[in-house]
Amino acid sequence: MRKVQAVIVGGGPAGLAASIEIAKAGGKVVVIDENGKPGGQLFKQIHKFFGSREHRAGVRGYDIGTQLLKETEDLGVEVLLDAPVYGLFRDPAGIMVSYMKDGREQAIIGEKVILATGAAENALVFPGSTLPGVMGAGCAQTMINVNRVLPGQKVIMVGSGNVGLIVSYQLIQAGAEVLALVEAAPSIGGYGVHAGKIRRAGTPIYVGHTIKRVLGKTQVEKVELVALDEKFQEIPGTEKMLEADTVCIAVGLTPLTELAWLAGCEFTFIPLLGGHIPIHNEDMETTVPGLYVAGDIAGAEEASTAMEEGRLSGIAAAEALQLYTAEEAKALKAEVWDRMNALRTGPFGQKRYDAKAQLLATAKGGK
Amino acid sequence: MADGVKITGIPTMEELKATPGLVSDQRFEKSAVAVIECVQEIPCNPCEKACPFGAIIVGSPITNLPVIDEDKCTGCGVCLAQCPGLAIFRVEKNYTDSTSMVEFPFEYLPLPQEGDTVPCGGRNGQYLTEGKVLKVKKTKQMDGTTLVSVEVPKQYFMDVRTICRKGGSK
Amino acid sequence: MTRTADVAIVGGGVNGCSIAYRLAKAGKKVVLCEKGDFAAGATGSCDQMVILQSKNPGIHLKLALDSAELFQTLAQELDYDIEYFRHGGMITIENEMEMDVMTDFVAKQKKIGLEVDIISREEASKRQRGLGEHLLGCTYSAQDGHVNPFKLNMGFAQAAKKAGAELLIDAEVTDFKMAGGKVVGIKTAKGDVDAETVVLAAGAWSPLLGQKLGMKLPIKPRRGQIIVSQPCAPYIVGDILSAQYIVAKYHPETLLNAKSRGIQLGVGLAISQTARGGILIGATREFVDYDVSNTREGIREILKNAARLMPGLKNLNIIRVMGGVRPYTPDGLPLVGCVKGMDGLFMAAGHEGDGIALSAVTGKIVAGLICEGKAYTDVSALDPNRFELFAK
Amino acid sequence: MSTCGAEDHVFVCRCEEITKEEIAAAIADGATTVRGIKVRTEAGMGLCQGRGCRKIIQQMLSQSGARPAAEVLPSTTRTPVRTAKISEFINEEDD
Amino acid sequence: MRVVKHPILPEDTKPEMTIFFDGKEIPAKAGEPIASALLASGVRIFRETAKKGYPRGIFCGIGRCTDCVMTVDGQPNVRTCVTPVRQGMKVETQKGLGRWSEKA
Repeated sequence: MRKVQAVIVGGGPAGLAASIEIAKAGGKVVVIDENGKPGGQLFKQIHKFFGSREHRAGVRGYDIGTQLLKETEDLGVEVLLDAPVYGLFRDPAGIMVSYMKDGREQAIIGEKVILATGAAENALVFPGSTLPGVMGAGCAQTMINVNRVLPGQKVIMVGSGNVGLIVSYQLIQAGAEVLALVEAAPSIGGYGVHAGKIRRAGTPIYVGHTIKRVLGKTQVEKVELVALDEKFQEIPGTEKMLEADTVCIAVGLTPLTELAWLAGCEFTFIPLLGGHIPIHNEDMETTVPGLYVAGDIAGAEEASTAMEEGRLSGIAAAEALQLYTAEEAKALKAEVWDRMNALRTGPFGQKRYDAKAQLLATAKGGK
Repeated sequence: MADGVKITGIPTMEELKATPGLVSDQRFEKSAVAVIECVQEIPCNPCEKACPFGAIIVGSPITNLPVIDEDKCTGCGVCLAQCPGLAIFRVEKNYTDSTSMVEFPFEYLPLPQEGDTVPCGGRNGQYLTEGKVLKVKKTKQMDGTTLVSVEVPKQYFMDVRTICRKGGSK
Repeated sequence: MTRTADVAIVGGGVNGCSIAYRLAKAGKKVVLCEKGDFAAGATGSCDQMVILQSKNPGIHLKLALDSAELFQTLAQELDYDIEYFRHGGMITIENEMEMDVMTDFVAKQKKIGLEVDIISREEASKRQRGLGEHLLGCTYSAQDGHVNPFKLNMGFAQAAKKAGAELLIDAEVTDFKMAGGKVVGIKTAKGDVDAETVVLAAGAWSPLLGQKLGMKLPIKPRRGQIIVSQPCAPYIVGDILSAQYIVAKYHPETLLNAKSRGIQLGVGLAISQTARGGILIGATREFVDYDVSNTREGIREILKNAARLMPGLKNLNIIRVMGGVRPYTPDGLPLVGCVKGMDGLFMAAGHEGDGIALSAVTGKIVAGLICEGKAYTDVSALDPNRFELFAK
Repeated sequence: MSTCGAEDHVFVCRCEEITKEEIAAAIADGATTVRGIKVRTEAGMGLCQGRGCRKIIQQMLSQSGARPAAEVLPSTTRTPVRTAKISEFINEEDD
Repeated sequence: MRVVKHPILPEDTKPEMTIFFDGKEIPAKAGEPIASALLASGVRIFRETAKKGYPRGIFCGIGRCTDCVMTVDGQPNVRTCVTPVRQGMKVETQKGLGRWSEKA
């Protein structure tokens, strides 16, 4: 069976960034991704990223994706596409990653394995939530920006985090009408500047509201909104009915941790980062030796931090493979931490910083 | 009804005035100037690097609100297309005796033509006034973001921020 | 809080709940303690078969026949849809050696009263699409069937509750209570239960509890990996086993020289389709202590075996692989009865792959033995004291 | 044309069409784990293997007070985490 | 509906092809998932559920929820949100569990 120094599961921003670091260090690395194109969700991000200018802030997500791909190509990183990983198994030589490729089940052993599997959107249930026309915001985003198809004309967006705000904006850019954005909490979750864009486009934002039900014969036709009190209970008499054909749900992400569970990782529960997260240390290594996590699987944030975590895990894995000395690795990791800490400051970032700090403390303290 | 960017998505005049991104009333009288409507400490600093005159400072940490130096700002407008939040505008209050020029990023189709009369809207997208399109700037460097400047009655220089779209009713 | 009961039952699997139901119905005050939730052990990771043909002619088959008889009216009795279907079953025969074993097996089974015959490949193919061209034939019995293990377990549990039994979940048994050398109750995570009789129905976990009483039960955990397909339209008509399974189970000596890794893993074909549409494909039989994880090798061997016997399955998508341990005993029969030298303790464990099929009759036997001192039929072959139970 | 009826239901498990009421009934019956819900309702046993409903069920369990949210784990993760065809497994190439 | 002109993205130049939806020809773009071709033609109902016969369409868009499965070239349960179109592909509304074919 084939054996390499590092196998990375997931070719999104975190996985590609990790592969680049390992390849730079001279390591043989294979990235395995289930999609036909690498880049993960980067290619549907058509907005300019925040962050520091030195690290591609102000550049549109898909352009960052293109740059990452070019780097991996230049460095000779092997990327297996259309190759869904279906399991991890124990092996004396490392960790066996089993996947499907070309109609055949195959396996490869990585001395080090990095899981960069990302996250999935949370669902929301209400009467009519299974009607065609109700979908995840990320799903709609892929449709408009990657496949260039409008999933509907008149949209209600649920959730005011950055995903809900950005996808609303992009739906409008693609030619849809976003009739309303509703948020159950009493205030907007995402950045004000993102909210500002859709407000300028005429979309109202209803905080303290939710969808009471969706009506339709065989697909979404009407959406009833209702106001919520401070205990998130519906306030009778506040219902309003809107004629819409699409409902997009953007109520948070859950890390895709299945492979980490299979591998026997220990988990901790941090709601702010999406629920149960594999415990990992400052090198992104889990409680299973040689198994690392990076990006949303290590706590759902956004692409910028995912890339930094990817780098960190890549540098750490390279160090563990003795491709870097401890000193070299220390300096490289310090740079990444500086950037990552910067992304986790301010009123929006501080909570994530604290949550991550709690996670690291869990790793140190055992359980 | 509670107000403010966290509730409505629109910064209030008080919130704007409390930030270091808004120049003094006197400066508005002089010439064109950038108006940075960035009221939340988010990790972002492309505006700082964008300014060729060093008139915008974010510094460290990068969550600092951008500070505008009203003397250094020439009102060139280079920063507008660089802001990922599309939160910087260019305003020339005294464009004529009775009108102001407002320039804003615009990432929609169809684009207006120079000379068009367009319905102009405020931060909530609602119609405020008719405006005349002065310029439609689109360069490769701006990476898809178009800058549209409109001439509007002077009273709206701090209110007009966009062209009304389908969703914004007249 | 200390509860008192006539009978305390350890284990909320299909047999523990069946026993609870029968005892409560017979008027006993019953408290059942389950360390997790219902159907957590072998019940929750098994195939679903109530298959008679696989049973060794003798007491084994006799009990299975009796159990199958009870299954016919069980849904009605429990007032719970347990999804029991009698679709018939087949055992595939691939070679002359298997044909010899099965010919002998079938002849003996017929004598005990099972309606079973060996049919030709052509006849078998009329009943079931997708069978391998190389098969020499199949055995067929119309009496075979299957049941939904979750629903069966919950059906017994709900009926037991209705009959007055108290069923505690998340109530791990941590120790036994002793008085005068006699078992007089159990200690659990949810308090003590004082009882005249304690029934140990903890399946593969029974030996761990037995240790606390100084017992060395001959039960060993044996892992079975089972594959579940996507739900699909009805395809598998009845239940299908391979003769390989029978040979492996009753003539283990033939396996000693086996070269195939699949045979070494104890892979025997067991295919059936659930009411929801998923096709279950079993299974390995491996001694790996309590490790219930899945192995790449196990999955591949099961599927290779299945695709050889039923090439029609090749195009099917699999969505889950289950893994669970079953309680193996050296003679393939469960331990049911009192334990000599340990008054107050009653064993009902060690059904290995027959837990589901025998569950209906197990409750009846245990209730008979506890309430009346005798079962409806001679079950001396199940007497736990046939083994040396206490370490010397 | 009358409505299909879907608008009247709150489906938690989309695959097996298990409603919020059925999940609540299972919790009332004593289920304290995702697996306990599965045993009682078959939620999570369908084509997607609980990927869609798991989190909602976890939330319902913790909100009911059955267990603190941190202790409501997803049900056991099993391979394959992506569906795979039997034919893909049985290639004779032994690596 | 196709997003033909976009303020940010370049023109979509993916080659056109044809697939069949319930026997009817519909256009598709090379490499796009089946679901996207259907949405572009205004098709939103992809299947009817097994128990209640309720309509379903695309939901998660990443191959996870399996709500968008259809019968494709005779195979039921194909996740249309992640399965690319092929020229001449036959896509059918899946009723319940569909009919499973032994042939690949």
